[in-house]
Amino acid sequence: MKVRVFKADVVIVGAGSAGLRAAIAAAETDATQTVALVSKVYPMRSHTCAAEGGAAGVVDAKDSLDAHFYDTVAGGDWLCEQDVGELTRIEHWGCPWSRRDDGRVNVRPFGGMKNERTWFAADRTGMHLLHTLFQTSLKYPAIRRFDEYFLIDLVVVDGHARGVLVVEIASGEYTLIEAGAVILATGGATRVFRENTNGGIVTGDGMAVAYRHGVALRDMEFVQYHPTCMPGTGLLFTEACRGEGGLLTNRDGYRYLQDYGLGPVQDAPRNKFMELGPRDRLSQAFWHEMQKGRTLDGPYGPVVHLDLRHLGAARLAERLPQICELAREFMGIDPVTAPIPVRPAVHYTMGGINADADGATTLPGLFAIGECSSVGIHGANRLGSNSLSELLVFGRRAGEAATRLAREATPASAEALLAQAEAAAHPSRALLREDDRERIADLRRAMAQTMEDGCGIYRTEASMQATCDTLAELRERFRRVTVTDRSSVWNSEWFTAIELGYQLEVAEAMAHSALNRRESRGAHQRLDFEARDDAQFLRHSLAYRQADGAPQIRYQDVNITRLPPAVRAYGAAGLAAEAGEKA
Amino acid sequence: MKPQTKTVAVLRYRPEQDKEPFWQDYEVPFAEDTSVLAALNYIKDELDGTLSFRWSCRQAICGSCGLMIGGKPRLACKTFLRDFEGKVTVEALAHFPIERDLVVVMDDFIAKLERVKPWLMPREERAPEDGEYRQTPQEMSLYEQFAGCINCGLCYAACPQVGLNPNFLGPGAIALLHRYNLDSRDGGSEERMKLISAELGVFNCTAVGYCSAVCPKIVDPANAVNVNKMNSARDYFFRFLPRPAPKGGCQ
Amino acid sequence: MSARRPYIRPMARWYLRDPFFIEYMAHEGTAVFVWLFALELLAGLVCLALGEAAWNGFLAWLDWLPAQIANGLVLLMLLYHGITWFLILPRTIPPVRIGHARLPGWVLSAAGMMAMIAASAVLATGAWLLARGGL
Amino acid sequence: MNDPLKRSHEPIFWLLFGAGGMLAAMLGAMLVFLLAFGVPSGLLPAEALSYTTMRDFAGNVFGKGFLFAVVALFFWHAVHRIFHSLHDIGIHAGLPARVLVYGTAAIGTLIAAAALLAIGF
Ligand SMILES: Cc1cc2nc3c(=O)[nH]c(=O)nc-3n(C[C@H](O)[C@H](O)[C@H](O)COP(=O)(O)OP(=O)(O)OC[C@H]3O[C@@H](n4cnc5c(N)ncnc54)[C@H](O)[C@@H]3O)c2cc1C
Ligand code: SF4
Ligand code: F3S
Ligand code: FES
Repeated sequence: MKVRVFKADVVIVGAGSAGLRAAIAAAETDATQTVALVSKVYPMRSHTCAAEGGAAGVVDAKDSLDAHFYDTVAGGDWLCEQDVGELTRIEHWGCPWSRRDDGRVNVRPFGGMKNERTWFAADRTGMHLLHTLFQTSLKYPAIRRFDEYFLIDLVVVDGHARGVLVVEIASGEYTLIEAGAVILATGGATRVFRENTNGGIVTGDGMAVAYRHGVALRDMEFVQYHPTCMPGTGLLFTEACRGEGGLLTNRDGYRYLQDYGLGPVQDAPRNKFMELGPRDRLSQAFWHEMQKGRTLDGPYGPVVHLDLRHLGAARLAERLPQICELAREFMGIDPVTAPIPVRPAVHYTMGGINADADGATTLPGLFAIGECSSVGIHGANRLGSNSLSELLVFGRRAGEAATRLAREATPASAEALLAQAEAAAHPSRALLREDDRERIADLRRAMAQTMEDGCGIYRTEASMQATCDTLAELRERFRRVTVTDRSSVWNSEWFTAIELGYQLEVAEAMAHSALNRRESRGAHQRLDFEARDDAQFLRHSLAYRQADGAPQIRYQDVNITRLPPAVRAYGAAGLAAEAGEKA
Repeated sequence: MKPQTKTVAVLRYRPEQDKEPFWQDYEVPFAEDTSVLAALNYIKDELDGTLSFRWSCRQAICGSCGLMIGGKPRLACKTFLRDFEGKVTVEALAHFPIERDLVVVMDDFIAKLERVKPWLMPREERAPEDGEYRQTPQEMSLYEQFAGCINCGLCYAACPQVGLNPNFLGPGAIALLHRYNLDSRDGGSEERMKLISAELGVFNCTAVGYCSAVCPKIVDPANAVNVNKMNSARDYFFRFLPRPAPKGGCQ
Repeated sequence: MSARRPYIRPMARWYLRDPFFIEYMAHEGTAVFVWLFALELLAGLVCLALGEAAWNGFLAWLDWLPAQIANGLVLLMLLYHGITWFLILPRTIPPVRIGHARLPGWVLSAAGMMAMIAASAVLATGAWLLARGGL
Repeated sequence: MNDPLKRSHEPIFWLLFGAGGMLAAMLGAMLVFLLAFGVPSGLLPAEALSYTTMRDFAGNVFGKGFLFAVVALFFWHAVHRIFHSLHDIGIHAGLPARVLVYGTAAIGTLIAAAALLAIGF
């Protein structure tokens, strides 16, 4: 098997917003270097494009960095560290942020945030952000793109990440990209669940690759459900629907959120109240309504109503055009005249590759940023619009740090690198063998179902144990998986199989991390341990892969610099708690 | 009750086996909300793992899944089986070389996007500390629609001039160019003029207009192309005169 | 060596592939009739320059039945040209805005066609006045 | 196309095409009608197309200008479209075809100018 070689200084895998931001930062830090930017899809296809609502950044005078810090940390249930955004720079690169009449950038409210600080570009924020970054990246000759190249493995020599092995999807040929530093920006992993808001490419590849090389996956039990998604497809109706004043009602037309500590009912949208409470609370409230039989029945199971009718046709067309289009085309429902049936679906992986504020991991030379990483800002529950800001902030820091590191790195021997790369290629080749036993689609379906059953909105010891067992069995069956396609040109079935292998590993890390956390916190809610337990679990979980068998789960202390743990309350109770603290 | 099924005819091409493309029929169960993309995924998962196609977001925003469906350029994820009588034909995007099955070679298209210098060349340099550029909603509305392009390539599959002359820059890339030219923060119109006026530029367009008719994001690339004919003509005749303002946009 | 072997589909008879293209070819085809009409007018001008006899010959040609039929066809085609020209117009001119909103294309097309009717009426009136020795 | 970045000279022809197209759209149909059917239909009096009326019209500066614009621009509009349609149906004729097609417009323009000058003022 022939492996081509490309020499770069920094290699970045993933060309979503995180990867692109890192590439630009690296190219700006040192224009003479070569920055290889690898992506299994063309950059503008990356999943960042699906983000609708906006990105958090403090612009209003009445707002402050401290307030954002408080909201982020409180939203994350005291598992967070800090930082905030560089959205102005993106504006300077041409992003069409929505504007006020005087020409300044406009901001909107978002769930779990007290002040309006979410920058948005109509309801296509992610798409505009991604395209702006991609287009801006084109002006840097230092950036050499490898579009539609698939990450197979990291190449590690002498305990230092030295590059990556990739396959060109169009030809099936291997390339070793050598570099002094590697940045993983491969996005989330929610496709391991059945019903979810994410695109088909969100399969946790980078997480699995880092994990295989001994880097811990942190806080993997925290998986965010988004409360307002389309039944069946899982497509998302952005939080902005609620920011603009959308209401959630049950089968009796009753705004049920007031029964779950988010009241009292407000006439106008009010931050941290009712529909603008955090996602985990809203998803959990749905679950309770379902238990009480107060949801409605749809063809894909129980639903509640997202009611936008009172906003009127003009406002809907101006502020939420894409939402209206989705509802009309996919469901045949016009939000102007009818409420939209919705239910929660898996949306975001809060956890990821354990990394510090520069994106550096425990493996020298390896960085991780974006949704595939866990730099600690989301804790147990990410707030809407914080992750786009995260991509930019940490993308930039990692791009700069990786450049510095690559400059200092002493080159590894070319033979050692090539030998490593060739060895790394073997497992992927091995998938292309003749025997016909396990089908990819069967394994994938079983994995997604067991994750939903065992690690859903509410979890129990028994459900999670069953999931762990099923995953172990699936991992066994995966050894016999079959790829029927034998060609080398655009063999998408082969890549699907490799992705499935990645997904199974990530799913195991999630399930075992969840099983071991015997408390309820943020997105991790257990029926058998309903309370938060700071004494034992005010800690990050770390999942380490074991060669064979279940991952090992360890814990790491949370770095609490400014805000001590307190009750996490919203609605009127939230105001009371805040008043109490100030007193 | 037996679920309804529909025949989906797919144009297959495997470069290592087939001399040229051929049609293959698949029988697919469907409901009211089954998209063509869902049908293709069903085929891949249950009937034939060797069928290749691009997709990701399922919600008409990533621009991956452009195909000829029923003979017209469409996004597979927002085209529904319910809208077709009888057999549904699915073929790789017209005017692009077929790499394999429903996957086309995008290299040339991407190169054209790169070529139009689609980045903000600030009229006035500004540091992030100085805050944002002011831009009124009015100014933004001039280019906003062109910024909605998702690079899906449907307009290239619609435009016969692209098929006849692969050198033609094409509607999507020109829409992108126009987007920056119309941005009040940008001062790069003059630099991009060379491309518009070149032999590969706007004058290859004969105002067929199908590009705008198929665009899933209502970008109206035909307008971008044709408005730039006027800009280019103005540049052609008045290029020797001193220019009053750096902004080349016509509005 | 890569196994890639991209297949390029032929463009032959592309204009029959889609009703949209058939219409396009049809309205492009009106150019032939515009050309013929220009030729007819040119012939008339030359006759006019050659003197009264020649001009009367031209008028006789206009009265000849086959020429009348041909001119009927030219008339229809120029009408079709006019209508399609204004249908395409919104794609070719800079968007017209009222406030933030872009005027829908059909408004521009309709305005164009109104202008066409008005201009034609002015032309006919002018010709009538001219014949009356007025103007 | 050897250098695709070479400046195209299309603007000249395109402007003529556009002007002619607009004129033909606005007035073309009515012109045909008046010339061929105006008198027979009874809309115009019989003397409308008489030698003297037409001579006077063509002798007037504005009449001259109008007639010249109509004939020349209609030609330029038509040949531009015809040339591109040839390309569309797969006849990618190069310079010779261009000269041939656009040549008719050029010659037509010259003859029209000559005739109008001959008619005098
Ligand atoms: C529907 C939806 C709405 C959202 N709305 C918001 C919002 O309003 N505000 C907010 O802050 N956040 C939002 N998010 C979350 C946010 O969009 C994501 O967290 C973020 O875009 C992730 O960006 P990323 O750069 O980390 O990864 P992605 O954009 O997912 O990019 C991943 C990149 O990695 C590449 N890659 C992956 N695997 C491989 C491999 N094996 N080989 C090569 N390349 C590979 C991909 O090709 C891609 O380029 C939303 C998410 C979704 C799904
Ligand atoms: S202009 Fe429209 S059709 Fe063309 S690439 Fe952009 S979104 Fe697609
Ligand atoms: S279809 Fe092609 S010819 Fe012009 S108007 Fe659109 S680019
Ligand atoms: S799958 Fe993204 S546009 Fe269709």
